Amino acid sequence: MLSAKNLDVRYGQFRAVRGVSLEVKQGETIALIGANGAGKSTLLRAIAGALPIYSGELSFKHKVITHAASCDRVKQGLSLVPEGRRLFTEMTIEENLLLGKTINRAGDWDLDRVFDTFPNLVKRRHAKAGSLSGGEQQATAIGRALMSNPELLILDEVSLGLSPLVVDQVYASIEKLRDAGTTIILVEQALDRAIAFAKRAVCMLEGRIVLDKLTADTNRHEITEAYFGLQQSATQEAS
Amino acid sequence: MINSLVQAILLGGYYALIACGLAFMFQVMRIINLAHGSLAILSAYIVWRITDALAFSPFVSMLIVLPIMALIGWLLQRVILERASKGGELLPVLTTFGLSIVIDNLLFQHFGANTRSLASYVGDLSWESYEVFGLWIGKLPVIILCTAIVVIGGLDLLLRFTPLGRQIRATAFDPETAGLVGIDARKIAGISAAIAMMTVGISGTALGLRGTFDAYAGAPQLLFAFEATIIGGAGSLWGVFFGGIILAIAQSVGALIHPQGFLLGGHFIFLTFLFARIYLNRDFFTLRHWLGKKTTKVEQHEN
Amino acid sequence: MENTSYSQLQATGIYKSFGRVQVLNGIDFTMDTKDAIGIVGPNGAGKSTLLSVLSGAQAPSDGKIILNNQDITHTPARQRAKQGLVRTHQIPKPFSGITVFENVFVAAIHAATNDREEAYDMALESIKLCGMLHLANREADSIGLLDRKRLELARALATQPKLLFLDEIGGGLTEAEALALVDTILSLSERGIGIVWIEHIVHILLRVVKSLICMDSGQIIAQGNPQAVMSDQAVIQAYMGGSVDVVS
Amino acid sequence: ADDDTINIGFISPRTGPLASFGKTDGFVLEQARKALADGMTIHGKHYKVNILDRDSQSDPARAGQLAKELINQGVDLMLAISTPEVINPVADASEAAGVPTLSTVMPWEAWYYGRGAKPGQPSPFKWTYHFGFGAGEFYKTYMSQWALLETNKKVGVMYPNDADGNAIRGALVPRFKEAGYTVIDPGAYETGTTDFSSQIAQFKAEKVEIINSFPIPPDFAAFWRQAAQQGLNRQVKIIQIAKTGLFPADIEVLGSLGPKIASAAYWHKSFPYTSTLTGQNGTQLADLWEKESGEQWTQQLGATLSLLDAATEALKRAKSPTSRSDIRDAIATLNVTTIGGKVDFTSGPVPNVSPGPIIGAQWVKGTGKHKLDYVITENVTDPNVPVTHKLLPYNR
Amino acid sequence: MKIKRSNAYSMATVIGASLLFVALVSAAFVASDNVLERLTVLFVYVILAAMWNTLAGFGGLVSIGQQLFFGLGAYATIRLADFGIPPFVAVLMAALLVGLLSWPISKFMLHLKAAEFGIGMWVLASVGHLLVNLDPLIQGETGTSLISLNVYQIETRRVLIYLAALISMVGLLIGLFYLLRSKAGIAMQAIRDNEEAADSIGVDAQTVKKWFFIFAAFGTALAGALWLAQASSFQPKTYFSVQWTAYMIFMVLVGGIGRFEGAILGALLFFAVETWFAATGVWYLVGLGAVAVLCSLFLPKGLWGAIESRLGLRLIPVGYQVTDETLKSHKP
Ligand SMILES: Nc1ncnc2c1ncn2[C@@H]1O[C@H](COP(=O)(O)OP(=O)(O)OP(=O)(O)O)[C@@H](O)[C@H]1O
Ligand SMILES: Nc1ncnc2c1ncn2[C@@H]1O[C@H](COP(=O)(O)OP(=O)(O)OP(=O)(O)O)[C@@H](O)[C@H]1O
Ligand SMILES: [Mg+2]
Ligand SMILES: [Mg+2]
Repeated sequence: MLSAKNLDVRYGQFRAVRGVSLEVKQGETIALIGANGAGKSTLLRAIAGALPIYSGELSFKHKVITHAASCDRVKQGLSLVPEGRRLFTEMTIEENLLLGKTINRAGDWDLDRVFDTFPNLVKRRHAKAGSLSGGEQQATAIGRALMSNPELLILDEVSLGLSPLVVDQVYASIEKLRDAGTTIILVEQALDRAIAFAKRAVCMLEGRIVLDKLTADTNRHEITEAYFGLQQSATQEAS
Repeated sequence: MINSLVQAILLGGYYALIACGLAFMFQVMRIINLAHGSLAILSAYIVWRITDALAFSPFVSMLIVLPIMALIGWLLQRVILERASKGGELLPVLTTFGLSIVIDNLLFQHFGANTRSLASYVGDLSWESYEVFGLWIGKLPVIILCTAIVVIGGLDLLLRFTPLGRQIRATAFDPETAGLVGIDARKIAGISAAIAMMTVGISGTALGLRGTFDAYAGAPQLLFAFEATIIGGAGSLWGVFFGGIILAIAQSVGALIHPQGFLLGGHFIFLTFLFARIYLNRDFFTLRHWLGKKTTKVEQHEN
Repeated sequence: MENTSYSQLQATGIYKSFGRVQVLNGIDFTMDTKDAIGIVGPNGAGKSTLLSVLSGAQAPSDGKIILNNQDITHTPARQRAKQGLVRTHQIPKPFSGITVFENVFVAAIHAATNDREEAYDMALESIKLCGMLHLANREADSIGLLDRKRLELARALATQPKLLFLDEIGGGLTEAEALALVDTILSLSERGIGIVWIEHIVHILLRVVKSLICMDSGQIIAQGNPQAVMSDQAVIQAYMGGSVDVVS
Repeated sequence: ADDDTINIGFISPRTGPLASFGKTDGFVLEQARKALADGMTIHGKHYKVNILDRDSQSDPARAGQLAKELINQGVDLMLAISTPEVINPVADASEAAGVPTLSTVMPWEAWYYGRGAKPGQPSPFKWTYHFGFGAGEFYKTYMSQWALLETNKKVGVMYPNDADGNAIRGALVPRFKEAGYTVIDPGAYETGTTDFSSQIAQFKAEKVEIINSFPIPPDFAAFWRQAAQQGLNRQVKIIQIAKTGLFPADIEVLGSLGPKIASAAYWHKSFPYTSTLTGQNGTQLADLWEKESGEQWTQQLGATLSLLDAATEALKRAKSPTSRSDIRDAIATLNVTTIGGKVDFTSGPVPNVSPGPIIGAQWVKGTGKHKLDYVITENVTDPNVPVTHKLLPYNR
Repeated sequence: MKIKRSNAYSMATVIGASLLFVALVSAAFVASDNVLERLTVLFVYVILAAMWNTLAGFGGLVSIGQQLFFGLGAYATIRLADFGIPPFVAVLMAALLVGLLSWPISKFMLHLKAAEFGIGMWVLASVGHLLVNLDPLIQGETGTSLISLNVYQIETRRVLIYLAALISMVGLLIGLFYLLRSKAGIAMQAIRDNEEAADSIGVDAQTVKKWFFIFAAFGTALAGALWLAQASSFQPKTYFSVQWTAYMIFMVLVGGIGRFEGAILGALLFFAVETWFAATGVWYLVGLGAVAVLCSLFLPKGLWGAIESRLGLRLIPVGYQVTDETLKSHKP
């Protein structure tokens, strides 16, 4: 469904993603893991079209989208919940959600269903998104992405800043999506959760993919190992 | 006295009209367009040129000019503002400032020094008036006031209740994220600029009908437009309408107090509103609290 | 409300509303300035707002804040910072046009010391502690989200705080990174710096704090011993749900 | 400068907001250069004459800078024309540097008192000289013009808070009163005012039949259109304006409100003089301009040429036309007739000033190829100028 | 040494600048009249650019109303001279007075954010202009002239004004340099980037901004007073014209906003462009506007920014650089 070949993404001179190749099949769920600064967000943003791809090729549903605009990618069913939420803070929750419906793809996500999934948003639905708590914002961001009924949903740092209860709710709802056959890529730092949720784990280190396995075939230890080198020095540095 | 008030309200309608394009860009697109006045003059010149060359009524010419202004707006967005707004809030200010210098002088180069007006093309309309209860109410100012209401009301409805309006606001706020939710940000930004410039086209025509203009007449228009916008507050476009009227009334009051007080009156009300908003807003919350909780007044800190 | 002799932060009857929205609903809260306290609670409970009020970024609508027997309710944030009361921001607010070092240095030279050399040392020290030395000369707007969070911490540390308010600085860290962070915070705590830490990753939080507060709807619904709080029925209902993420 | 070249600096507003003044200068300078192509012979010696013309861009700061530059390039004589925004900074720079300077086209009171001279004290200026109209001439002209129609002698005045307005207010209002007019003066307004309803209300209440104003064109358009909306135009017999109305375009933009506005001209093509420099008379000059540019003649044509006339005459009379002080001495005693009339520094109301004519005129619907014609209705400040038309009441 | 605040270039710059200063001082006695007068203008431009850059570049305070201080500086000079104070003393006193006046102004204006500040300043400049117009000495737009300067011989006068401008410029630049390198300098940049965060770490934002504002007001007023001294004529419209701010913006944008060297480079460029092209009239102005637009679009850090990042050249560093040794020594 999504195929990346040799992707390179740069900030000026700095290569944040280096020659990454990744195949995602229809219906897969992938957990993207990696240390802080490994390039996960950069890769995902490049896939969603928020960052230009420096070299390499990206295709989605057999169409090359390397240089397509991000809105066209949404149109084809690719949707990103960006890191840091990026809500339209001066607009209400409801308006934020409705904006997710700009590309009116067929599907059963609508306002009611989002509010069912995130009941904590209901009483704030007419509040400006900027005045929400961090968790409320995260929920709104996910809801907004769902409104476009994506075929491939990419979630960067899904549970960041969410209370355990809401994390459960979020996972419950993306599990439903997963079970309904939506393809999902997510970045999740809570390894147990990631492994439990995703069928496949992809681990990045310094802009490269260093591990790509089915979660069934791997374990916590191997994954931590995969970015161990960096980890060790970080631990030392910090102590 | 009453007459002065009526005249001020009519003048306020004009200020509101000239301000609404600026306010639209300021509030919605988050661009401070210092070329606003110059663009209004540009549109007035185009209307004048068409009217003069083809012997149309200026109102007809305006209809021709609206698409031209829309195109100018679209180009402005694509060529200049798109890049400039990536560089933060300040850059568009500086860029449009430069642009206004370019426009003014190109207009001068092309149209020369003569003062122009559209009034001579509408017969006596520019100075005809209705007599109501002993008050003389100019026809043209009434038309301009009504136009302001229609334009502002229309824009307000568009922004608040249509998907396009939502997309415009979202794009202005964060074009990158707008793209991620499926909005064609470049297109929408282009459309916003085009809409803004169409209102500038309308206000340029109004300017040409009610007064005279020359290539360098943009700056005072810009200042009036700004004052109306800021007095009206950042809440909604309707604020701008009342901002225009308040500005005009303040000017009239200023002129009553001292003959040189016309402009000063406007400036003072502008500054008063600016500061009242800073200081009262804080008090506002505490006041509400004060009434509700019956505790002592709590001072709010600057932050 | 008599004052105690040892150093203490005391907040009584704190209310805060934004227009119609009542966010803090009568918070009473006392801590020793050497304590390490955790705050949990559902999203929107008012945790960050409480922190803003305590650190002076926002004024309470009502209530009183007393630090070491001194009423600081109306003291602006910058003065509280100089008195050693500093916060980090949940959504990082770096000074994006200057370098990481300068970000931290400006904190040291304004809140901690007037001596330039000393401020250099303090800044470098805190940058090192947060593991950001390699980024020291980078402009702050070119670093990623998590590094920005670290920068928040480094900047707060450079003020040489006595009492440090942390707002979700552990989110998004890998486990190893989170453990390193725990070590850092513990070492601060050992140095006698008071810690108030808001965090949703409870098991990390519990490695550091001696006492826990759970907030909901602008009120404290449970406080005291962490284990006790976490097994409180109200807390489980409002916050944990059936989550697996319990005390490990 | 070398000894047999005379360098003349000439500064005027060719671009910018004041450009309607400078519009014709290129043409007039061309006439002058043609006439000077062979140079001048003065006291038997032949000199080349070089006019260095500069555009102040309507920016006073720039005018001052240009003057300094020209001075440093060694001009022997400086000329400045049109509006205080050009003349005053140039005159100040010349005064400081000791360069003889001749200027015209602004009320001389604003030139003299606006540069720091105090009434009753000796003139602080040693190098700078100005000729042309002033408040005294306006007074005479208005009295003569307004007597042409029967009115209730109630005058509403609208003078802005600028150089012209202030110079005129101080000098005219008391004298109008002495002459038996009731003056309704709402006070100075700031240029850029867009609503004049309080002034209009006052004029209506007082039933004024004469209005006198010194506005810039946008202010006048705003004022007079609003006045018409309020019905003031129906009661006014004479609307006498200066500054706006110098040039036909200012009046054309008023549409149907334009014709019959009364004005006063510092030059008119039917002035009965010829240029000492080019030998052209007024009609020849105006016709040539209309032929070459396709645009209607303006009074600025004669004003500019008269400045050049006076300048060259002064050079001819100077002991040595390349000595700044000799030229200054020649100007101080100059008494000649230019295409614009008499220039006489020997008998001015204050030193350094030679008052000039301002002729009563009126804009009327064009009979020839122009939308509007500019006709002479009165000639008290220079009886040599022929009166051709009767003053028509505005409201009929 | 842990922190570097200067480099090889900056040493060279100091020496170069000192030599240049000596050369410029001696020029007062040898250079031609025209050169002296033009240089005086250049010095005023440098002051204007540097002062605007102080506010906008380092403080994020984009003012479109700096002509307020420029005009008030000139006006105060006229007023003081009318009281009989010798003109050169009046120039300095005027600038000080305006600096003083800017203090209460700052109390209000600095509460405004971004655009509101910019436009607010513009309106305030307009108010200042209108109020000055009410002074009978000024006679509205008629204006008046600083004739008390006429007591000096033209040569003496030229040299005196030249030296006054030179010393003012050098003094202000040195002052600015130390201000920027002080703890207030780095704080100002922090405030520019996020005022709330700056407040939370103990920076007294209002005070820091206030000093920057007053400094810029003083410098701009001095420029206005100097301009008056060299031009003599005071017409309010000229001095309170937004065009002065337009020039400042142009110089700073082209030179490099937020860079000490940028403002100076911008002033030099503007001066050169004006000298060579101003005679082309309208096209000169069109060109100025267009260059400003292009620079802001394609060289957002200005020419100096481009030079700096291309060549790594920093002549007048005001920042802090952690040295490589420090970085290494702290690595395990
Ligand atoms: N805007 C930017 N400009 C320059 N460099 C950047 C920018 N954003 C991120 N980087 C750098 O790119 C690298 C990868 O960052 P990225 O945000 O993709 O990492 P990540 O894996 O998502 O980490 P995190 O867990 O912190 O979100 C990091 O070294 C970061 O410093
Ligand atoms: N400036 C504001 N204006 C209006 N409402 C606000 C404002 N700031 C916060 N709120 C509201 O106050 C409530 C508490 O917000 P706060 O940020 O304190 O929550 P929190 O407990 O920190 O949540 P989270 O864990 O999600 O960060 C939220 O419902 C939020 O919407
Ligand atoms: Mg990331
Ligand atoms: Mg929070």
